[in-house]
Order: sequence, then structure tokens, then C-alpha cells
Amino acid sequence: MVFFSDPITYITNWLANLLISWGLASDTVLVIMKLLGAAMVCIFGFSLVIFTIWLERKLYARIQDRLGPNRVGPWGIFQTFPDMIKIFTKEYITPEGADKVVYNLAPILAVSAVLLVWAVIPFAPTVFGTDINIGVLYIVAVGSIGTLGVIMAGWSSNNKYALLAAFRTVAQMVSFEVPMVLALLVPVLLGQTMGVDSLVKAQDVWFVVLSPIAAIIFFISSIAEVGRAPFDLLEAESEIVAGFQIEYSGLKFGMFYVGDFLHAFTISALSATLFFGGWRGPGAETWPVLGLAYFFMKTFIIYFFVVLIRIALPRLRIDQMLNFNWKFLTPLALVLLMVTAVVEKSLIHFMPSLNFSAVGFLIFRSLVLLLTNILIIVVTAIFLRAYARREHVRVSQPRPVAVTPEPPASVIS
Amino acid sequence: MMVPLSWYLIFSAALFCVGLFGVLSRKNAVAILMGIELMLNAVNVNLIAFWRYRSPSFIAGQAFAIIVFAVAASEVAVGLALIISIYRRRNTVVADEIDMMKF
Amino acid sequence: MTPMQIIFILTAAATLSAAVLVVTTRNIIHAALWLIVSLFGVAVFYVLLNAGFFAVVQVVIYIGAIAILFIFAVMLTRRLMSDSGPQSNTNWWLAAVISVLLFVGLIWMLSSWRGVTGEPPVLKSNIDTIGLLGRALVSPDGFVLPFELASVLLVAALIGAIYVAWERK
Amino acid sequence: MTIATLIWLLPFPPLLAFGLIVLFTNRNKALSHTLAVGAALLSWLGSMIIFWQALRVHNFSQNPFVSSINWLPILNQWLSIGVWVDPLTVATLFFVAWTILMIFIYSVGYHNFGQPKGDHDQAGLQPHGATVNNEYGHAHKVPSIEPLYSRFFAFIALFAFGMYTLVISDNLLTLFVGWEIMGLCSYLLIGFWYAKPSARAAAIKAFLTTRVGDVVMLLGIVYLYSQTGSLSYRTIFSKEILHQLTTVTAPGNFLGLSAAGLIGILLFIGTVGKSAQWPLHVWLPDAMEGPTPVSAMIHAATMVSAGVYMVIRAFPLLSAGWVEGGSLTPAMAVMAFIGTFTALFAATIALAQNDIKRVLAFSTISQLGFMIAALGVGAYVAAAFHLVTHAFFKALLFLGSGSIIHGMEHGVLHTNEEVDPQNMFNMGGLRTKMPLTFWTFVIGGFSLSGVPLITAGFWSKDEILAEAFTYKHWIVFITLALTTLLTAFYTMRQITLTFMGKPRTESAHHAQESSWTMTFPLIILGVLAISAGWVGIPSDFWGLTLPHSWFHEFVGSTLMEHPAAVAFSWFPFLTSVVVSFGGLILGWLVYRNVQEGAVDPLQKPLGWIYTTLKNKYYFDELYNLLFVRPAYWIADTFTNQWLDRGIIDGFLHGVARVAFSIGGIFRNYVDKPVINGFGDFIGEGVKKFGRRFRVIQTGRVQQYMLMALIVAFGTLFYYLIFVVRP
Repeated sequence: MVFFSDPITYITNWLANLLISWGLASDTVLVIMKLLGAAMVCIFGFSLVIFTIWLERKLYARIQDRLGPNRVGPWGIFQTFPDMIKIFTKEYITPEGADKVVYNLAPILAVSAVLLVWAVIPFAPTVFGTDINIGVLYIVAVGSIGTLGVIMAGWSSNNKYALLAAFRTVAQMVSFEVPMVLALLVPVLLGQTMGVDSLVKAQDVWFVVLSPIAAIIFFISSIAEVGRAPFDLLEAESEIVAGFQIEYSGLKFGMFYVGDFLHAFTISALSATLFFGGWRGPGAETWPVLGLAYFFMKTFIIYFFVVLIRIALPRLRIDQMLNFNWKFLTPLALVLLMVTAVVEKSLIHFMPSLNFSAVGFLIFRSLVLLLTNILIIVVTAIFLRAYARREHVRVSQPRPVAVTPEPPASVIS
Repeated sequence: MMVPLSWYLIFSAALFCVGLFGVLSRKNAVAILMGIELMLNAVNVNLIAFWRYRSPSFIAGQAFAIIVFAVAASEVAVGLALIISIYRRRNTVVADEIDMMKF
Repeated sequence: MTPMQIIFILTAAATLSAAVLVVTTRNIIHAALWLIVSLFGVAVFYVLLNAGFFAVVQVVIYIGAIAILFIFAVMLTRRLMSDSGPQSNTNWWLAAVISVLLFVGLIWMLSSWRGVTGEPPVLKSNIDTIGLLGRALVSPDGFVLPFELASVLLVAALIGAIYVAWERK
Repeated sequence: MTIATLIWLLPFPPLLAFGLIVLFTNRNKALSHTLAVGAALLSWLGSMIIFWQALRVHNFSQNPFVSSINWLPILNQWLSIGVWVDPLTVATLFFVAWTILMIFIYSVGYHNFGQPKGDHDQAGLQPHGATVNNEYGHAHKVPSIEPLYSRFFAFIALFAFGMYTLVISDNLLTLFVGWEIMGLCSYLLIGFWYAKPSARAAAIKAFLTTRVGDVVMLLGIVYLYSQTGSLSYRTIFSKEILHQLTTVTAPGNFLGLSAAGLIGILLFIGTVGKSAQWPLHVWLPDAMEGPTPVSAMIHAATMVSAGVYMVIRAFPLLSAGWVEGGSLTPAMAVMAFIGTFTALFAATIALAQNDIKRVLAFSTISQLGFMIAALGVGAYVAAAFHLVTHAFFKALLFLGSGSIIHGMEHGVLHTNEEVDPQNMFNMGGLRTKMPLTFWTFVIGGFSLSGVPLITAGFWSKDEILAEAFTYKHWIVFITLALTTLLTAFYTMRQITLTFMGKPRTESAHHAQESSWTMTFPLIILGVLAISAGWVGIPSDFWGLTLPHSWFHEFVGSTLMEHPAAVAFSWFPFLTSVVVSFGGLILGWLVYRNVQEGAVDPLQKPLGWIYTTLKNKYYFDELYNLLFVRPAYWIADTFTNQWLDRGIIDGFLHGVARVAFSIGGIFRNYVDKPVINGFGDFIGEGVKKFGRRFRVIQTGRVQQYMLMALIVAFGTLFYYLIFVVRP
């Protein structure tokens, strides 16, 4: 019966006992198990990407009124495998004057940075890599390693376009890390812990309810972090040929590609974990497998939105993107953080005085926080309206470049 | 853990000296800054090691480490900004070429 | 030789050699990358010292911000993609002598100090160093003042950096 | 908000308005006056609330609203300041609040708010009117708005602050503070049109003259503090302290006065300055140079009343050791004399003045004299009563005169003829032109001259006379009666000349009624000038038993032993009736028909007396001769010419010459060879040294660091090896 309720734990326990019975030291077994788990996660991740690529292509096709992959397997579901084979069999090109070591190191970093995140994501009550008490911080740190990979790639492949793209990417990533971290602090504040699993446990009410703004900010800035549309300036084909990975070919390029998709999926998972209650759901505690189901359900729904956004929105100019970050997201995140802190603190402070039952307080707290968020949204909307008005006036001015020269008289006659 | 404190201290001393060497010997101003970073890290290792070994319950060591982090960050920011602006005017970042004591 | 010690020695070797490369290698970008390696090594030391928080912070601040900044600065301040000529100035030998002397002196001083040997006190399992640190940093009888000062310093540095690096047209 | 808090906050709205106007809203006239009037309104509201609260408290005088805080640490004790609202304060607060509010409103109209900018107005001069084209296109002149409009409101707001502070303060020190603030404001406002030389002179005159009084008053306060170690009313007016003060004799047995007597007299001199009593009265008439609202507020209703308020407040001290009906204390005697004399003296001068405002100014002086005299004879309540009523009707009169002048100016602007709009002989027949002003002015005038039974002035004056009569101070009684006669006379003279008969000039023809902002206060004050008297009707008036005099009960209870209300007697009543009516009728008869360009009918019969009166008994000239000229002489001839130029400079030049020669010797034989030589030697040395060692300054940071480290480690290792080890 335990098997059905919680298969993964069951299997791991069985394996561990098996190894111990073979006479290995317990901590050696622990190490082995951890390594196995890591391997499992990696494999799972990659195989997931195979599916998501297909999914994304299908969605693209549907929205662009095409059929999309439809030859290999039912609904072309196996289309990705031939692509893989193609990529595997391509030639590895290392450009002249490239910095070999760095050049080969970069894609590995890029992928591992993404995979490392999975170490702290709890898939189910009993299934997670590890629950370090600074999980959120860890996530941020790992993200910065990704930046490193990008810049290494861009620099080492001795190519101006690649370098420019790398600069752009790094600028984008570093700047969007700021609102992302600030938004991450809100769940930390509400859950009063930095451990990811404890955060999930703390979500009796989803944090997206308690602080929708934080969720939105996190969502947007992590999309920018990934560098998908509408923030995909780093591979704006029209300007810089194909981003920082222009010189890469074969599997190395494939790694970047996979890393990209995996990253997209990862941020969906993160949003699901931090704001949508992760594996939480009816009966998840008793039936961890249910938790697993809930988690992936939420993740896929969010991932669907990520893809949708990518499909629907056009690309931003770089100045627009940076303005949007520094002049809108970051201040908003700051304000939100402060306001939430104050409200939460005062709630905790006044809780004894207004003697609620536990549930009553939960509801009350949620309402108050939600209202605060709505208030902030309204204020922001007002500001934005004023800005939009000014912008409209500014844009409607005639531009000096647009003046049409006086046609010569001969033309008129 | 069977690692004696002295190992940490020796390690950080070595790191510090390497950093010092970098600061004294490198031409490129950015590289000099890197050396400084190494020295600061050595200091941090010392702080944390002492905290761990002498008074784990008293948090002062970590607090100072945090402050060292802040100092390092600001130092890098200002330093690099200076280097860049110098580069703009002098078109060089070689420390020896920046020897006229006014701009 | 316990596993812990082996790990320590390996990490120390890696870190130090990386550091040496930082201060000696010609290609300055490589120097920056080596710097990253050695900073990572330091982060490992933090982990060994049960200061995981610092390890992560090290990664965030140094690798995520400072190293990237270095690379940027290098790229912004270079005429060609690759360096030519020796990267160390004429009296590097003197510097080396000084450094070695300093190292020797420090070791010698350490050897004359009794407190270096001995086991570290066992951390109580339930001790929450991050919580302690957080409270200490914001409690009036703790380090709130230095903390505030550090933040002010950061802001000042930020503004200063922006001002200094401002492209005056 | 507790009542104490309210009292504390009372003065602050005007101060706030002052600050705001001066700092921020100076440009915006409308906003400025809105602020000022709003502040006045707030304070007025507060005062009224306090008033009603006070009425509702049973046995109010025994438990007044008091609150105090520590202010200045003195040695081991605190000098505490605070607020103190007892019946007297309440009464004062009542009229202060009303008059201030009314005058604030009035000022809006008086400074022609809403009128166009003047053609060639300049800051510091009265507006000269602006030319506008009416609907037919004819250009004609209309009044123009005051250039320094906002500044005016800032000043009066500050003034209001001072007044409220003075009234609610519970000790002489804060009272003095408010006192001085008002002094400053008076200076600023008299010199408001500072481009006029006469205004400047008047301002300085007022400032200096009052300063004389204030210095002496400060002496009194200091002496009091040195004697009692406190300044708060509660302490200094307590029985034992007063007793102690009466027993102690003044230092050096000064005129054989007791400490109480000396302090009383000193404080009273302060009042003499502030309330313009003889001999320090000279500034008040000149103060009429200021805008009329100022004259009304500062120099009639409130500030000069502050002087009287102070002596009333200090009455227990002044009258220490005096029992009702007993012989007067020295201080009281002095007050009685000065008050009576001033009353008569000023009234006589007022007879011969042609400037409508100056007449009122002198009448103010004489009325204040009334109050002082009343206090002098111990008529505590009567004085307070007259203070209140006088404030109302005098404010009314001044505002009325202002309105008249305004109307006249309108006429003058309309017909560009060169007439003084303030001279009564240029007016006449304004009755029909400005009816509202006329009626209110008449009410004020009758109240001033004490028309029996209806007007407020009658009841207060009658009470004073009655007290003087009852306590058998005949001289005072007779003089005051005579003064009342004169008062009625010149009041009627004024009314007749201004309103009755035919217009004597074109301007008077074209005078017109002022705007509602000016007339509305007139009406309010008119009502008050009548009704304020009814609270003080003696209980046994006319033998019939009325509900006993509320005011007497109320204010009288402030004193420790309740002063007995004097029994009603026919003689003073009849006297006041006779004198007031007599004066009025006389005035009417004399000035009934003054023709255009005629001189004052009194001029011929009185002859040189008239000129004397017209020149105010030559007091200004006298002071000029006695004080001003000598001061100039000392300053210029004596100090400057003789002392400074002659002696001091001569001496200094001598010294200089000697020093110069000595210096020469030193220079040639010591400095050049020895010191310079040494200095140059050092300089050279340093230069050589520098030349040797400058090679190490390469400007290369790393080299510096290297050297620094070498030195540092060298020292360190030396220390460790050779110092620590062995």
C-alpha cells in the first residue's frame, strides 16, 4: 500500500536497505543515494525538455495556424528525437582564436546552473533533493552562475556579435535579478523562512493570494532572466546574429538550447513552489504521489502561460526593457516589500489583541494583505496613467526626422 | 571535524600574501583590484574560522564578515568606476603609467 | 587523515593555485576566471566551517556580481582582445620577497601562539546561526549601527561609482 | 482635547499664519489673507469655547484653568511657564478675540483687495489708485491694492500671536515676551509705509518711547524675581508673598517705598509707556501714520489695552496693603494722579485736532487715563469693565474713521483735487453718502461720550465715577467728570464736522460707502459697543433691584477679597448724564454750521490756548529740546569731535608713531640679519633635501605601497625580535 501512496520513497528505502545489506557503510550509502538522486533529477530534466520542446512547437503552430510537427509518431510527439540525433551528429566547430577551455566550459556551466536549482525544489512532501535553510538564497546564487556561463561563452568565442550579445544578456540578467530577489523576499517574509520546503509548508494560503504583485513581478523578471520573448534581445536575430551562442555548434549549442528550455520550465516550477503552494493540495500529505501530481499540474499550467507569452508578445527594445526594469519593476518591488513587511509585522503584533481563532486569523491576514496589494496596484495604475498621458503627448509631437522636404516646383507643375 | 584552526589560519595567511603579491606586482589596475579582493577573502576566512573555533555562540565574527562583504562590494564598484574613467581620459589602465599625481 | 582533512587540503590547494594564477597569468580575463575559481574555493571553506549562509552569499556577491564586474571592466578597458607583454611590473621580485617575508613572519607568529591547536567546540544541532546573525545585525545591543553604516557606505559607493564613471558629453 | 490644551494652542494659529505667509505665500495675496483671517477665526473660536467653558464652571475664580510646564532650568529649580485663565483673562480674551477677528476682516477691504494694481504704486507707499476704463471707455481712477498686502497680514498675524500670548500667560515673563512682540509689530506696522519719512520717524519714535517704559518695567520684573524667586501669578499674588513684599523696604530705602510699592511703580511705568500715558504719550498720535486697521487694533483696542491689562493683573501687587476705602498705596496714588492728569490733558488736546484719526488717538489716551485713574482709586472692576467696553467702541470708532477716510480717498481719486482726506474740515455731509458708517460711527461716538442707559461706555464710565465718588477722591471725580464733558464735546465735534451739514469739498461729494468687508465689522462692533455694557449694570440701579451685576460678580471674584460693589447713588449718575448730554449738545451747537474753508470756531475765542492745544502743549518740541538735541550734541560734538578725534585718536597716533620707530629698529637690526637669515637657511636646507629625495616620489602607487610595507615590516620584525623576545 505504501508503494502506491509514496512510490519514490518506497523505492529509495528499498534500495538503501539493499545496499546496506550488501555491507556498505551507512554514510557511503547516503552519498550513493544522493548521487543517484542527482542523476535521476538530471535525466528527468533532460527527458522533460524533450517533451517541452515538442509541446512548445505544437503550441506555436496552433497559434500561428500551422500544424507543427506531425510526422514522427502520433501528433509528431517523437519529432524531437530526430532533432537530437541530428544535433549529436553535427561537427564541433571551435572558431579561430577562441579560448578553448573557456569556450568548452561555458555550455556546461549554462546547463548546470539550471540543473542546480532543482536540488532544492520539493516535488512532493517526501521527494526533494535537500531542504537547506537558505534555499531561496541558493536559488539566486545559482542563477548568477548562469550569468557567468553566458559571459564566458560570449567572450571566449572571439566574435564581436557574441560579445555584444553576452553584454546585453548579462546586463539584462543582472538588472532583472534585482526585482526578482526583492520579489522573492516577500514569500520569505510571509513564510518567515528561507527554506523552500518550509515555504511550501507555510502556504496554508497560497502566497499568490497573499501577495499577487510579488508573484507577478517574480514571474516577469524570471522570464527576463531566462531571456525568452518578449525579453529575447540576447538572440535578436535582426540585430545580433544569434546571441552569444552564435559560434557554437553541435551538442554544445544543444546544451545551451536545452538549458534555455529547462530554465523556462524551472522558473515555472519555482513560481509554482513559491507562490502556488508547490505540492500542497487535498490529501497530499497522506498520499505524497498526489503531491507530485499537484506540483506538476501547477508547474505545467504556469509553463503554458510562459509559452503563451513568448508566442504572443513582440520583442522589446533594450532601452524599453531596462527602463521597465529600473523605473517600474524595481521601485514597485521595493514598495511592495516595505509595505508587506509593515503590514505583516503589525498583524503579528496585533494578533493577540484581536482574539481570532487560528483559521479566523488566517482569513483576516489574507484579506488584509490582499487588500494592501490591491491598493498598491491601484496607486501604480494611477501613476502609469499619468506617465502614459505624458508619453502620448511626447510621441504625438512631430519628429524632426519626419518632416517631408518641400518638393521642387517642377514636380508640382 | 578534525581540521585544526591553524590550518585555516595558515591558508588565509597564504591567500593574503598571494593577494598582496598581486597588488604589488601587477601592472593592470583591474588586476590590482583582484589582488585586493583576494586579501579581503583571506580576512573573511580568518574571521569565520575564529568565529567557528573560538566562540560559535557569539556571532560577532559573522557580523564583521558581513561588513567586510559590504566593504568589498563598494570598493570594487568605486575602484572599477575610477579605472574606467581614467581609461577614458588617459586611455590606459597600467598603474605605472598613471603617475602624474593630478588630472 | 580524515575525509574532512582530505577535502580541506584539496580545496586549499585548488584555491591557492587559482589565486597564484590570478596574480601571475598574462591573460587578464583568465585571471578574472581564476579569481572566480579561488573565490569558489573560499565558499567551500565557508561550508566546511558550517557557515553555509556565507558560502551562498559569497557565490551571490563575489561570483554573481564582483567577478562579472571585473570581466566587464576588463573588457571595457582593453584595446585588443588578447594581452601582449609581461603583466607584472619591474620590481615584482621585490614584491615577491615582501610577500614571502610576510608569510614567514605570520607563520612564525602563529607558531608562537598556543590557541591554534585543539578541537572546535561542537555546534549544537539546533543552533540557528542565520537567525542569530539576523537578530544580531538588527538588534540595538548588537551590530545595528555597523550594519547601518555598511549600508550607507554601499549607497555612497553606488552614487560615487555612477558619478565617477559618468560619460560627460 | 482638554481645555488646557486648547488654551495652550490658542496663540499658535496666527504665528503659523505669519510663518507661512512670510516664507511661502507671500506672492499670493488671496491665499495670504485667507491664511491670516483663517488663523484669526481659529483663535476666535478657541477663545469663545474657552469663554463658554469658563461660564459653565461653578465658582470659576477659585479654580481657573491652569496648566504649566518647566521652561528654563535656573540653578536647581525650574522657571516654569504656563497658561492661566481666570475671569479677568476670560473677559480680556473675549474682547481681544472679537476685535482682532473684526479687524482682520476689515483689513481685507481696507487694503482694497480685488482692486487693480496701482499705476505707479511702489512698495512702502500708500496706494495711489489705478486708472481703469469704464464701460463707456472713460478712464477714471479707482483705489488700487496695497503693494505689500501679504506683508501686512503677516505682521498683524504676528501681532495677534503676541496679544494672545500676553493674555493667557500665567507669569510676568511670558507676558513681557508677548508685550515685546507687540512692541515690535507696532514698530513694523507704524512704519508700514516705510517710504514715507514721517512714517519712519513715527515708527522709531514709538519704538524708543515705549522702550523707555519697557526697560523700567523689566527692572521691576527683575527686582520682583530677585525678591520672590518666581514670576508666576499664583506665587507672586499669594497673600504671604505680598505681605513679605510690603514689609521689605526698597533698596536704599528708595523714597521710603516698600518693595511692593517700588515694583508697582516700576511696572506701572512700563504701562505708562505702553498705554501712552503722560509723559510718555507722545508716540501714540504719531502712530496714526500707520494704516487705519493698525491704529484701530494696536493703538486703540488691544496693544495699549495690554498695558492696562497688565496693571489690572498686577493690581494685588500694586494695592498690597490697601484696604477698600483706606488710604492709597504710593503706587496707586501715582496711578491715580497720572491717570487723571492724562485723561484731562489728552481730552483737551483732542479738542483742537483736525485730523480725524488724531482726535481718536488723543481720546484713546484720555480713556486709558480713565482706566488707570480708576485703578488708582481702587476701582478694580470698573477699570476692567471700561477696558472691555472701550476696546469695543474705540475699535469701532477707528474702523469707522478708516471707512470715512477710505470713502474720502475714493472721492479724492475721483476728483483729482489736492485735499487731505483725513482732515475733518474737508468732510461734512457724509451722512447720506455713507449711511452705514454714519450710524455705526454715531453708536461708537455716543458710547465714547457715555450717552446714558443705552451705550456701553456709559455704564463703565459711570461705575468709575461712582467709585471715585464713593471713596471720596474728589479731585479725581471732578477731573474725570470734566474730562467726560470734553470727551462728549469733541466726539460731537467730530460727528458734526464729518457727517452733518453740507459737503465742504468736491471729494466729500463723491465719497461713497465702503465694501462689505469693511462695513460688516462695523456692524458687529456696533452691536457689541451697545450690548457690552449691559453685563455690568449695577444691581441696585435706580433703587430698583435688578439681577446683580454679572460682570462685577464675575471679574471681581478674581481678587482674593471680593471688592464690594459700590452702592448706587444719584449724584454721580446725574453728573455723568449731565456731562455727556451737555458735551454733546455743546458740540452740536458750536459746530452746527461750519462753512466751506472756515477755521475752527473755537480758534478766535480761545486764542493762544487753542494754538497751544493744537500743538499738543508743545510736548514734542519740549522733548526735542530736552532729549533729542542733547543726544545729538553729545554724540557729534562731544564724543565724536573731542573724545574720539581729539583725545583717543591723538593718543593712538602717538603710540603708533612710537611703535613704528621701534619696529623700524627691530627690522633693520634684528629681523633682517638674524631671523631672516635663520629662516632662509632652513628654507635652503629643505630645498636641498627635497632635491635629493624627490627621486623617490614617482607617483606610482605600487612603489609607495612597497616602501610603506618594507618600512612597516622592518619595524615590526625589529620589534618582535629585539623587543619582545628577550
